[in-house]
Amino acid sequence: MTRSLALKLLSAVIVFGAWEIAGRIPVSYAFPTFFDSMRALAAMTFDGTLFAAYGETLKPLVIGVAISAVLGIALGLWIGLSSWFDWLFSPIFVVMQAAPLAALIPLLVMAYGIGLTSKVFVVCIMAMPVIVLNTAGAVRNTPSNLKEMGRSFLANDTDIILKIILPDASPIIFSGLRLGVSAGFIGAILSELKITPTGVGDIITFSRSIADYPSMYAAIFSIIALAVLFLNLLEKLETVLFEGNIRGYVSD
Amino acid sequence: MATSPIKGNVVHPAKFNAENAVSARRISKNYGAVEALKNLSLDFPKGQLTSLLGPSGCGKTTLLKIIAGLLDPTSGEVEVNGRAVTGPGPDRAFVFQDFALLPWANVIRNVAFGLELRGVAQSEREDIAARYIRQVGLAGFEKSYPHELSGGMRQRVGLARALSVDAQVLLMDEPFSAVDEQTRRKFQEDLLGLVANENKTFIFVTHSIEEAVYVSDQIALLLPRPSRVHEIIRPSGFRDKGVDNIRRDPEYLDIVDRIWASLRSYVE
Amino acid sequence: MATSPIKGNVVHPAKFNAENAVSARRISKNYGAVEALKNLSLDFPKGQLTSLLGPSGCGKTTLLKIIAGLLDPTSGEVEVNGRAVTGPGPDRAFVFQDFALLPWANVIRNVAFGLELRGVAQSEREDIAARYIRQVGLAGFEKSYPHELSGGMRQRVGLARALSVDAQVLLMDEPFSAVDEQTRRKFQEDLLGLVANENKTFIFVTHSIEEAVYVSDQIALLLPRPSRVHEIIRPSGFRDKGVDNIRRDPEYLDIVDRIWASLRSYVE
Amino acid sequence: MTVFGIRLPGMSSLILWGLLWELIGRSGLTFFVPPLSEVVATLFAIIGTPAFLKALGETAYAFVVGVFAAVGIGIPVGILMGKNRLLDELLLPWVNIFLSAPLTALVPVLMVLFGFGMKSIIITTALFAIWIIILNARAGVLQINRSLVEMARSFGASPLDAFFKIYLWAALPEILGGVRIGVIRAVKGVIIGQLLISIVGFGALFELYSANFLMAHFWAVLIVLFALAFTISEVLAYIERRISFYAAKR
Amino acid sequence: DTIRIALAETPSDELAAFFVALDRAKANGLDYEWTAFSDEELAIQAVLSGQMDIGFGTPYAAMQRSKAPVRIIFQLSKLKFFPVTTKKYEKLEDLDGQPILLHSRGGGTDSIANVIEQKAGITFGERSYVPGSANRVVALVAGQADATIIDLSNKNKIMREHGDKFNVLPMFEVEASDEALFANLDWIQANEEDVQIFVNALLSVWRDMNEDPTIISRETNPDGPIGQLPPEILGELDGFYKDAVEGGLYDPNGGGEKAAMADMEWYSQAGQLEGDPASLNIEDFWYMKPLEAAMN
Ligand SMILES: Nc1ncnc2c1ncn2[C@@H]1O[C@H](COP(=O)(O)OP(=O)(O)OP(=O)(O)O)[C@@H](O)[C@H]1O
Ligand SMILES: Nc1ncnc2c1ncn2[C@@H]1O[C@H](COP(=O)(O)OP(=O)(O)OP(=O)(O)O)[C@@H](O)[C@H]1O
Ligand SMILES: [Mg+2]
Ligand SMILES: [Mg+2]
Repeated sequence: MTRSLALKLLSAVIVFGAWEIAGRIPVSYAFPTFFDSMRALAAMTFDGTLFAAYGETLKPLVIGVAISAVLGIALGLWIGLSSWFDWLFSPIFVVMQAAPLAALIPLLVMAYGIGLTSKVFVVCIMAMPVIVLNTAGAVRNTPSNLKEMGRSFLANDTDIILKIILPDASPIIFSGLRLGVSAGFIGAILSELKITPTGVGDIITFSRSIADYPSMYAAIFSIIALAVLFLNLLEKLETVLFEGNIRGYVSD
Repeated sequence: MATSPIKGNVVHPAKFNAENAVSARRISKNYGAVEALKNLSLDFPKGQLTSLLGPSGCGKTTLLKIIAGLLDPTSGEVEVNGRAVTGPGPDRAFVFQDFALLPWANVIRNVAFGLELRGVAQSEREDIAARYIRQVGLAGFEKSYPHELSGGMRQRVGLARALSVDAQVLLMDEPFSAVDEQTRRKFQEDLLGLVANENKTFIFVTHSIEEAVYVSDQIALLLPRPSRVHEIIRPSGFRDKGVDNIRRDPEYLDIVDRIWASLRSYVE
Repeated sequence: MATSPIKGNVVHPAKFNAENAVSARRISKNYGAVEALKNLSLDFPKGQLTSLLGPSGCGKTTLLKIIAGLLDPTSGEVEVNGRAVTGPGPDRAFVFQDFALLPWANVIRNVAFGLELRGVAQSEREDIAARYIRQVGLAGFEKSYPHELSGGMRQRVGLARALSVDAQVLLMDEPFSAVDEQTRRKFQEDLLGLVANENKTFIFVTHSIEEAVYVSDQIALLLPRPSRVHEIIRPSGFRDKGVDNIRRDPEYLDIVDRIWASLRSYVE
Repeated sequence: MTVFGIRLPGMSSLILWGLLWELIGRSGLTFFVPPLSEVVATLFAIIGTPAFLKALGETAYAFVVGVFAAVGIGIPVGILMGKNRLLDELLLPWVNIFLSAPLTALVPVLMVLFGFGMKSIIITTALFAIWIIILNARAGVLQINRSLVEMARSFGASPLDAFFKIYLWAALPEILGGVRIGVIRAVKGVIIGQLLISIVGFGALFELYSANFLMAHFWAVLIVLFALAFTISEVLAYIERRISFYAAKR
Repeated sequence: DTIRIALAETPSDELAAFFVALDRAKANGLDYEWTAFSDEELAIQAVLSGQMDIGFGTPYAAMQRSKAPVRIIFQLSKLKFFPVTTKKYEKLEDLDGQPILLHSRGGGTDSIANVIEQKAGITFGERSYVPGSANRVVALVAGQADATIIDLSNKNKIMREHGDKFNVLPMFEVEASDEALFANLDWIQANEEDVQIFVNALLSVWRDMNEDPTIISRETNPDGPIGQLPPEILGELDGFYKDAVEGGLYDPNGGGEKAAMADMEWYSQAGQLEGDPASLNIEDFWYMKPLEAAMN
């Protein structure tokens, strides 16, 4: 444990050190050092801009991710269980997953305006397909012996879905959620860069337009840190919910 | 070839005349083009242990699943206690060849899972489960997860789960396949204890002739696919002689040899 | 307790006095805090079959892997034909408990894989592989993939692979565990044929006392973890009596009983 | 899916969706959605024009180079991480961070570090694809049946033999799965790169058409992109299915 | 050697005149390549870091703040933007406290809004940002906003199609630059000849265009980036340039001193430049030599 922590620290020192050095050379006018960026981050945190910005950014993100998660898992379940639904809907999600939706953003603006709706929509479109497809795949691949076992002990359909299919599919559903949430973050930032600059996207574009690069990098750093934090929470949730599914390394 | 029951050593007349807990009547089962079972009929007397012996892939698991109501036969029907089987029921419990444990649930939840599905309250079902866990010798492992157990221990969890729902008929698909010889012998003793003390009906699949002869009231030899019953043998009485002596018993050896002679033709 | 070899029925003096192909000297092996083997010494005479019998988890696989050079012992050393083992070598071949077949390769490529790694040309190694495939009775399945085979057939592929490299020492880890009783008996006959016809040394792990007694020149009983050799038994001579009669042989039954008495203490 | 006993091919429902599109387009509900037939006609009109071919060339170039880099670096790194604990502990946190980080936010940094041209677009594309490829290759190696490795060693395999004859093959299902997801992400990456860095390729066409409300043009290019991504993903899925026979049996 | 030009948007009708000038410059021996960036800030960054030679935009903030040695050499277009509103509002004063839709924070429309606030003595309500005049028109037509500031061609378009629903509020004249051509001072001095050819070509096209706007469509190279645009866009070139010339979007003299003074005043007022405009030094922002040479 301490060894892995030490290695984590070491790799962090290497990466941030490289950043600091690159900033000092400097590789470009527009590339600040690590410490400058952290100072800007601290400044933004203490004067409250950062919190206000995240208030804006998190709104579409949280709403969009929540909708995608609930709807995505439900749809995935349905697609996995019904061959008719599978036939009808899975191509749509395959297309959606493959589609470069960044290009669709201008259309969304035209259709849904510049408000929250568009941004939530962007987040959903980015996050949903992978959640749906992963869930459907996992549900389809539930070992038939477990389902048979459930039936032989008199489980009804709801029992089978809730107590066997979902827990069994949970690792893959969670990895779908993980990719989905990360895509949702991409969507949220993309919508703030391409639809209307608000929140963190606004800090990025505005600092760039006034050539305040440390602030720009601080904002980028903070959103990445937030995404990583969010995903770690998701992982904790998975561990708590389905403890027995985590089986450790084969090599250990 | 025909379904002519050749009797072995008849010892417990009471048991032999017992009514049937399960009857399979002219069962056929096709998987697509594969004929697994063809016109198979077989009775399972109440309170007795019936073994199914036959080459790999002959349809033993298929038959068990049809009795359990997990598979529909292509034709024919199964009666349990006089009523036709249309699906799984509380009167039957299954021990699966591949254990079928929930990997995300710990031992006690796995053992209690059958009761959970029947709506038994948590504290009550955990009490019952704990009792059966002790009975199969897993006390102390209640909070372990399946991947932390050895194969034999996992198999015992599946056994405890089937026992805990207190069904009349126990369908056991190679329940001792994953354990070493030493542990297996202990299980056989345990199983005989269950047959003697509880008035339950056991249907038992095994690949070991010796095991079948030792634990069974009745052995059904199955033909290779498409499977029918080739012969029924009733090797009763050895279990009273104790495990240490039975291996030298000439009657025991005769029956093992006869079954072996019957089966070896498929191998060659 | 001590490593005092208690002799069983000594029948082939020539074989008994044979020099040792493999000697393990004071082997200890720890996995972290787990002591698997402790101070184990054991000799494996050339041209004979030695069985390892012991409770599950006692370290049989570990010992085999140390002999194969796949694991380093914590202390002690292994000599094969007088030379200390430092890693895998062409003089030893392994039959894995879990088959270890390449799922993406067909039967002939799997059987020829050992030769492929030794750089034998394709046509030559396929000829050799085809011969061994025939020998284990899999002719006609050369182009099948492992998942298309039954468990017993897969095990025979692993066997053919180990045989095809023509090593002096064959390390077999529960090689017949996955097959049904009927097929298992045929394999035992095949194995005896190999021991009789080729001057190879076999080290054989099994959970079946009967099997060990039937096929072995020498049986090593291992204690539970940390494992040492508890007793060595030399049950020679039964194989000449033929499989059909041996089960009634009182000497055979005595030895089975004695081993059983030795082992059962661990179970209870 | 079977209807009246006839098996419908997997993607045939797209025809149904196409019809729905046509109907919505015809109904004139919104000018954002012209009828599919009009879009297809536009598609044929523009598909041979030099502007389109140039965009296709630029996009394909960035995409192919980016994907090749991601695959060529990602797979060996993933396999090495799966084999070597030290490397794994050093790199894994970063792979996880980059997998989950909103890469769009990183694009401005990339522009500064790697310039504003094709190079940054290629790197964006590769960054979208590489992390999942690494993680999957690593997961594939981690779950390798140890006895396959031991078997190879016991028959005298060299480390190189082991790499090419055991690790690569045994992890292949996971690797391919990772490549498929990675390639799909790369399609997104290349368009995002083209929109956020320098406006070239399909990104430029999208920008131009949407700014001038040429909806049929817009959808036509989108369809081309859908089709490309879809084809690549299906080809990889097909290869995956070809080897799935052993994926579940390792 | 080849000069590298950083465009701030993808080539479309607005850039047609620029590409005509490039063609003329090429005929005189200028070797160039261009890259389109998604916005002005990126073009500025690219020139700042030396990856591009000449860029599009108005880099006043960058010039003053990061003391970057870049100079403007030619004014391409003026900040001709128009407040367009629903019929609710009739003059700028009506917009006091009202929300407005702008292009981006710190951008040209933002500075126009700042100056409107000062000159009309009002304060706008919430400012929301939607990049792209066309997108703001859509928002307006779709009823998602009541007031915005858009460019000349979109103003003309919306008034043609929906003149009954919207007002163009009367506004003061603006002479400041929207887009200007700029480059590193060192680079300019090292490449005097190329820069001269380029500025000559630009000036000649800007002058000819003010005489006859249709020369743009006539001189457009059918195989160039503009010629390859869909016919739907090419068909409107003449109309676009006629409107632009009428609206005074393009200065036939390339800006020069007049534009520089206007810019410094404007951008100080708009908050992008710090300090008193009178104290600012033209030489810190413009490099006049090529333009002066071309005028003679
Ligand atoms: N789902 C299925 N689809 C197609 N064929 C099947 C299926 N399940 C079983 N079979 C076939 O039916 C036959 C009987 O299978 P079954 O599992 O009942 O055999 P078994 O007697 O239990 O064998 P074993 O001793 O190996 O467990 C086999 O030949 C098998 O190939
Ligand atoms: N890689 C390992 N790490 C930690 N402990 C191990 C490892 N491999 C084996 N062990 C432990 O060492 C002991 C011996 O294991 P081994 O596999 O040799 O047993 P075995 O006699 O072959 O058992 P079985 O009959 O079940 O095959 C076991 O208790 C096991 O828990
Ligand atoms: Mg079976
Ligand atoms: Mg073992």
